[in-house]
Amino acid sequence: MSDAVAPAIPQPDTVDNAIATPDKHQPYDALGLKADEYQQIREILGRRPTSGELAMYSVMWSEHCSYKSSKVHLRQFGQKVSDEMREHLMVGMGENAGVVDIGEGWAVTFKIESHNHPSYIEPFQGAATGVGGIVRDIISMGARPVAVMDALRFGAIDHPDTARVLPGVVSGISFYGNCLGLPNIGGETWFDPVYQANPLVNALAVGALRHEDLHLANARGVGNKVVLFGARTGGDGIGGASILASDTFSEGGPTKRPAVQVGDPFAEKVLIECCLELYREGLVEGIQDLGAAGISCATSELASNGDGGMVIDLDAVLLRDPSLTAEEILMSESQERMMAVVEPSKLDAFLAVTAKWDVETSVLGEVTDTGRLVIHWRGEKIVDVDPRTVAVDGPVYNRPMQRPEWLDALNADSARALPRASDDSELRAQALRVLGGPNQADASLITNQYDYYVIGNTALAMPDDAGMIRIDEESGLGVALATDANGRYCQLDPYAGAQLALAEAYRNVAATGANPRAVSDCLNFGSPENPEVMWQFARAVEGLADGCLELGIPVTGGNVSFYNQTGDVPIHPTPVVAVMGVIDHVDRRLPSGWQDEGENLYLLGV
Amino acid sequence: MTVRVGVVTFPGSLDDRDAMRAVRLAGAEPVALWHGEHDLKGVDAIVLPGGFSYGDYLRAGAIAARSPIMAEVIDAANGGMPVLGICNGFQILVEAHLLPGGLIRNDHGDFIRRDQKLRVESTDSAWTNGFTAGQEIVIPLKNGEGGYIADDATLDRLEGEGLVAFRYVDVNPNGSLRDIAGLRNERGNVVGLMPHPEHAVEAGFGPDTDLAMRSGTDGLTFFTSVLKQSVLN
Amino acid sequence: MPTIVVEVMPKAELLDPAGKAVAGAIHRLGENRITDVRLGKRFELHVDGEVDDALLDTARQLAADLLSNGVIEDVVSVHVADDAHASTGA
Amino acid sequence: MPTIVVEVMPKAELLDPAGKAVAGAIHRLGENRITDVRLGKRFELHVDGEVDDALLDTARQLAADLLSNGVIEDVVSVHVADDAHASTGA
Ligand SMILES: Nc1ncnc2c1ncn2[C@@H]1O[C@H](COP(=O)(O)OP(=O)(O)O)[C@@H](O)[C@H]1O
Repeated sequence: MSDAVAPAIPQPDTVDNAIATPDKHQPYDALGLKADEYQQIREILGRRPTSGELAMYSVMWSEHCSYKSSKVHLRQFGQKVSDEMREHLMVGMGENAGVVDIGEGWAVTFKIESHNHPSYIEPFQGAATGVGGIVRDIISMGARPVAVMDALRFGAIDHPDTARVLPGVVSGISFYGNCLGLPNIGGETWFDPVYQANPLVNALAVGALRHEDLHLANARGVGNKVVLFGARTGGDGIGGASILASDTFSEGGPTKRPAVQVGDPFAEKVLIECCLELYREGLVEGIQDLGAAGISCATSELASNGDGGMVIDLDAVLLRDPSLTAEEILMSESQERMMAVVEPSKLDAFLAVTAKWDVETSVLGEVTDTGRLVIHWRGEKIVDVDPRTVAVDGPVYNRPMQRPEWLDALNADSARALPRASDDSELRAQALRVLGGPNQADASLITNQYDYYVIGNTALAMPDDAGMIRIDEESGLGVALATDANGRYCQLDPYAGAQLALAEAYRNVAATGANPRAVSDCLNFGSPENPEVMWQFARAVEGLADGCLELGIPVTGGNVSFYNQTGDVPIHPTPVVAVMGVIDHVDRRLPSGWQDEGENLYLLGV
Repeated sequence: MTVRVGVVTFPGSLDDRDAMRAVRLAGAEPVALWHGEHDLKGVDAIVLPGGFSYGDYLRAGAIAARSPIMAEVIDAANGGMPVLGICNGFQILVEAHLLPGGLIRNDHGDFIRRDQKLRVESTDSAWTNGFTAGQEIVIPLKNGEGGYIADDATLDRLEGEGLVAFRYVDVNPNGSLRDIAGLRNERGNVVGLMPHPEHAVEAGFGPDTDLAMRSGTDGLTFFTSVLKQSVLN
Repeated sequence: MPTIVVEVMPKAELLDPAGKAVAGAIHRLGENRITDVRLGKRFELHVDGEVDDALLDTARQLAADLLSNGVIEDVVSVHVADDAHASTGA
Repeated sequence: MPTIVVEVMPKAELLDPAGKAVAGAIHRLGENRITDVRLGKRFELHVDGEVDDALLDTARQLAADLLSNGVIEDVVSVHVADDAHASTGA
C-alpha cells in the first residue's frame, strides 16, 4: 500500500451487528460452505455469524481441516486395534502427531502429510512449506525433529510441465530440510501421467522425545496466557479471505492476497531451538503449531482440548502487513508461527527465551472457563462461539459410494493378454525397456540434493530400502522408517493395494533389522463427492486397517488429501504408508547392498 | 590437561552438535560458544561449524561474520589461535577476511551432497599436521554455495605460498577454481574448507569406504591435529 | 557493448525472508531509519549490436517468462543501462 | 515511503556461473543477440522519513560493508528510487 491512498477503515462486523442485521447476505458459498452448513452455523449461534466467525467456520469446516468426508471411515483405525497394538502407543490418532514408546524412556513421534496443490502452483515454495508444516507438527508434541522423508508422484518424465514441477519440488524440499538441519533419510519417486496436473508431494517428519517431555495441544488453567510467537502474520494463503475482505471494505479494500505462502526455514530452525528451550525450562503448558487455518485453528483447537474458553485480542497479533482485516488475520496461513499457553508467573521467563532467539512474541489473551472463544478486534467483540462447534463438532458426511463399473474390465485386461517375447533378443529388449523406465531409474539426481549427514545419527539412508536414525548415542537405540505406495495396484483394487503398500513399507523396515512398531499414512484421492472415489477411499482405509490389525501395528496418525484430480479425472488412489520400526542397537542394522564378495544370495517367501 | 575447543553456535548453525561430538571423539573437551556474546571462555581452539547462519540469504556467512563473537574470533585468530571453518564456517572466515576469495553458488545451481575425495595439499597447519602431504581422504560434502572464486593474482599467490590446503580429486563438485576445497592462512592457524570432517569421525556414520559402508573416519585427523598442536604449545 | 538491465523483486505482499534477514542485520548495526528491506535480482543482458525496440520487447518477454517467477516475483524494470549504472562488461 | 536502491553485481573479471546458466537458457530459446548475462542483486531499503545526505552516506557505507563483498562484487549504484523503478512496499 502506498501512503497516497489511505486504506479504507474496515468496519468490523461485530456480534452486536450480526444480531442487529440478521438478513445481511453472506458469501458463504464463495468460502466453500454449503447452504445447509451455513444454516447449521446460524442454528449453533442462534443468529447469523459475524464475518469473522464465518471465516473461522468456513476454514475449520473445510474438508482439509474437518475430515468431514473421511471421518466415518478413519474411525476404523481406532476401532480395529488389539492389545498388542495399544501396548506402545502413548498418543494415538487425533493429536498433532501420534507418539510411540520405543523403550529406554524414549518415545518417537512421526507423521506424513500432503502439500500437493500448493506444490503444483508454486513447486519450490509449495514443497518447502510442506516440509515446514509437518516439522511444526512434530515440535508441537514436545519432540526434537530428527529426520524427514518425502514421497513424490510426478506426471510423465518427458512432459514439459514435469520439467517445471520436479526441479522446483525437489529443490524446495532440499532447501527447507537442509536449512533446518534435518537429514532426509529416504522416500519415493514415481512418474505416471495421471499425476500430470496434480503431483503428489507428501512429506514425513520424525521426532524424538523423552517420555516426560510429551506435550499436548490444549489450553488449560484459567488465567493462563495465550501467546503467539514466530513469524509475523501476513496475507499468505488467504485468497479465500479476500472475499470476506471485499465484503467488509466498502471500497478500495485490499485486493492483492496471494494464494501461495513463502517459507523461511531459517525462521523455523530458530523456532525449533526456541521451542525446545521453552520445553526444557518447563515454560509452556500447551502448544500448537499454526498451519492451515492459522489462528482460527490454533485458538479453537487449543480451547476445545482444554478448559473450553479463551479470550483473544486480535489487535495484539504482530502483522507483516498492517492492512489485514480481522477475517484475514484469522485465516492467514503465514508459516513459522506457534501458539503457546503459558502460566502468568512464567511469562517473563518465556519472553526471555523468545528474545534470546530473536523470535517475535505477543500475548493475545488468556484461558477462561466460560466455554466460549471470544475474540476482540479494534475494541469490538467480533467472535463469540463455542470452540468445539468450530474445531470438533463440524459436519460429518456419509458420502455415497459406488464400486466403479469399469473396474472388472480393467482387472480383466491383464498382462496375460500381451504378446510374449518370441525370441531372446525381443525378451532382452523388453527387459531393457522395463529397466530403463523412469520408475526403475536411479533416484540420485533427487537424493543427491538432500543432506543425510547432518546431526550425525543417520545409520541408513538412500539408497537403502529404509532410513534409520540413532536416537540414543549411548545405547545405540534407533528407529527405521520407510514410505511406500503403489497407485496402480490401488486403481485395480484399493483394498489389496493399500495392504500391499503397508506390507512393502513393513518389509522395508523389517529388512533393516528393526521391529515394525507403528504406521502413519497420507491418503491421496480424488474428489469425495465422486461416489467411485469415495468407494476407493473406503476400501483403501478398510484394507489398511485390516492389514494393520493383522500385522499388529497401529496407525498413529496421518493426513487425508482429497480433490486430487484434473478436471473430472481423479488420480489413481494413492495411499502412502509410512512404517516406523525400532532397533535396540543401530550397529546391528542391515543395509540393502552387498557388503563383501563371496556372500550367498537367497530368495525368501513365495 | 584437556584441550578445550570452542564451537560457535550462530542462529541457523546446524552442524554445531556434530562438531562438538567430533571434538569429544578426538579426546578434547568441546565448549559451546554463543554468537551474541563476546566471551571465548578461555578455549584453546575454535570451530566455526556448518549450517545456514541467518539463512545465508544475503551471502553465505555474511551476516554471521559481523556478529559479536566474530570480533573476538578475529582477534584470537590474528593472535595465532587455531580456528577451523567448516562449510558455512569457511564462508564466515572468508566474509571476515581471515581467508581470501569468495564462495558462490555451485556452478550447476543445485545443492549437492556427496562423499568427496580430497587431496591434502598442505600439512603445515594446526588442523592438518596429522596428515601426510598428498594424502587422499574421503569426507562428506554438502553445500549449495561452495564454488570458490578469487582473481588470478590471488589464486597464483595462494598456490605459490602453499596456502591451498585441500583440493577436490576426481570430481569438482561445485565449480571451484583450481579445484580448491580448502585454504589455510600464512601462519597455519586458520583453516577453512567446504567438506565436513565432523561427519567422518565415527565408524557407522561416516562416508562409505572400500572396507565397509559408512566406515570412513578421515575427518578425525583434523581434530587430533589441533590437539597435538595445542599440547605441544 | 550495450546492456539491458532487468530488475526483479519479490512481490510486495509476500514474505521476503532474505530481505528480512538483511533488515535484521542492518538494525543490529544500529541503523533504524531503514525499516524494511527487500532483496531482488538484477540481470545485465549484454547485447551484441544495437538495442532496438524489437530486442527490448524480447527482453521484456524473457523477463516475464524466464527471468522472473510471476507467482512470487514482479519485474519492476527492463531498461537500457546508462553507463553509470552498469558494471563494466568483460 | 521513500526507498533507497542498492545494486550489486559480481565483479566483471570473475566467474558468474548463475549468469552463465541464464545466458545458456536464453540461447536455447533461440535468442543470440544477447551474448552474455550477469546476475546481481537489487536491494530496496525502505526508509521511515526523509532521505537526507547523511542517510544516503550511511546507505553507501552499508552497501560497501554489508550488502556487498568487495572481494567478489561491485556496488554499481546507490540511489533513491523514482517511483517507476521501485516495487510497492507493503
Ligand atoms: N523423493 C525421494 N526422497 C528421498 N529419498 C528418495 C526419494 N526417492 C527415492 N529415494 C530413495 O532412493 C532410494 C531408491 O529408491 P527406489 O528406487 O524407489 O527404491 P526401491 O525401488 O528399492 O524402493 C531409496 O533409498 C529411497 O529411499
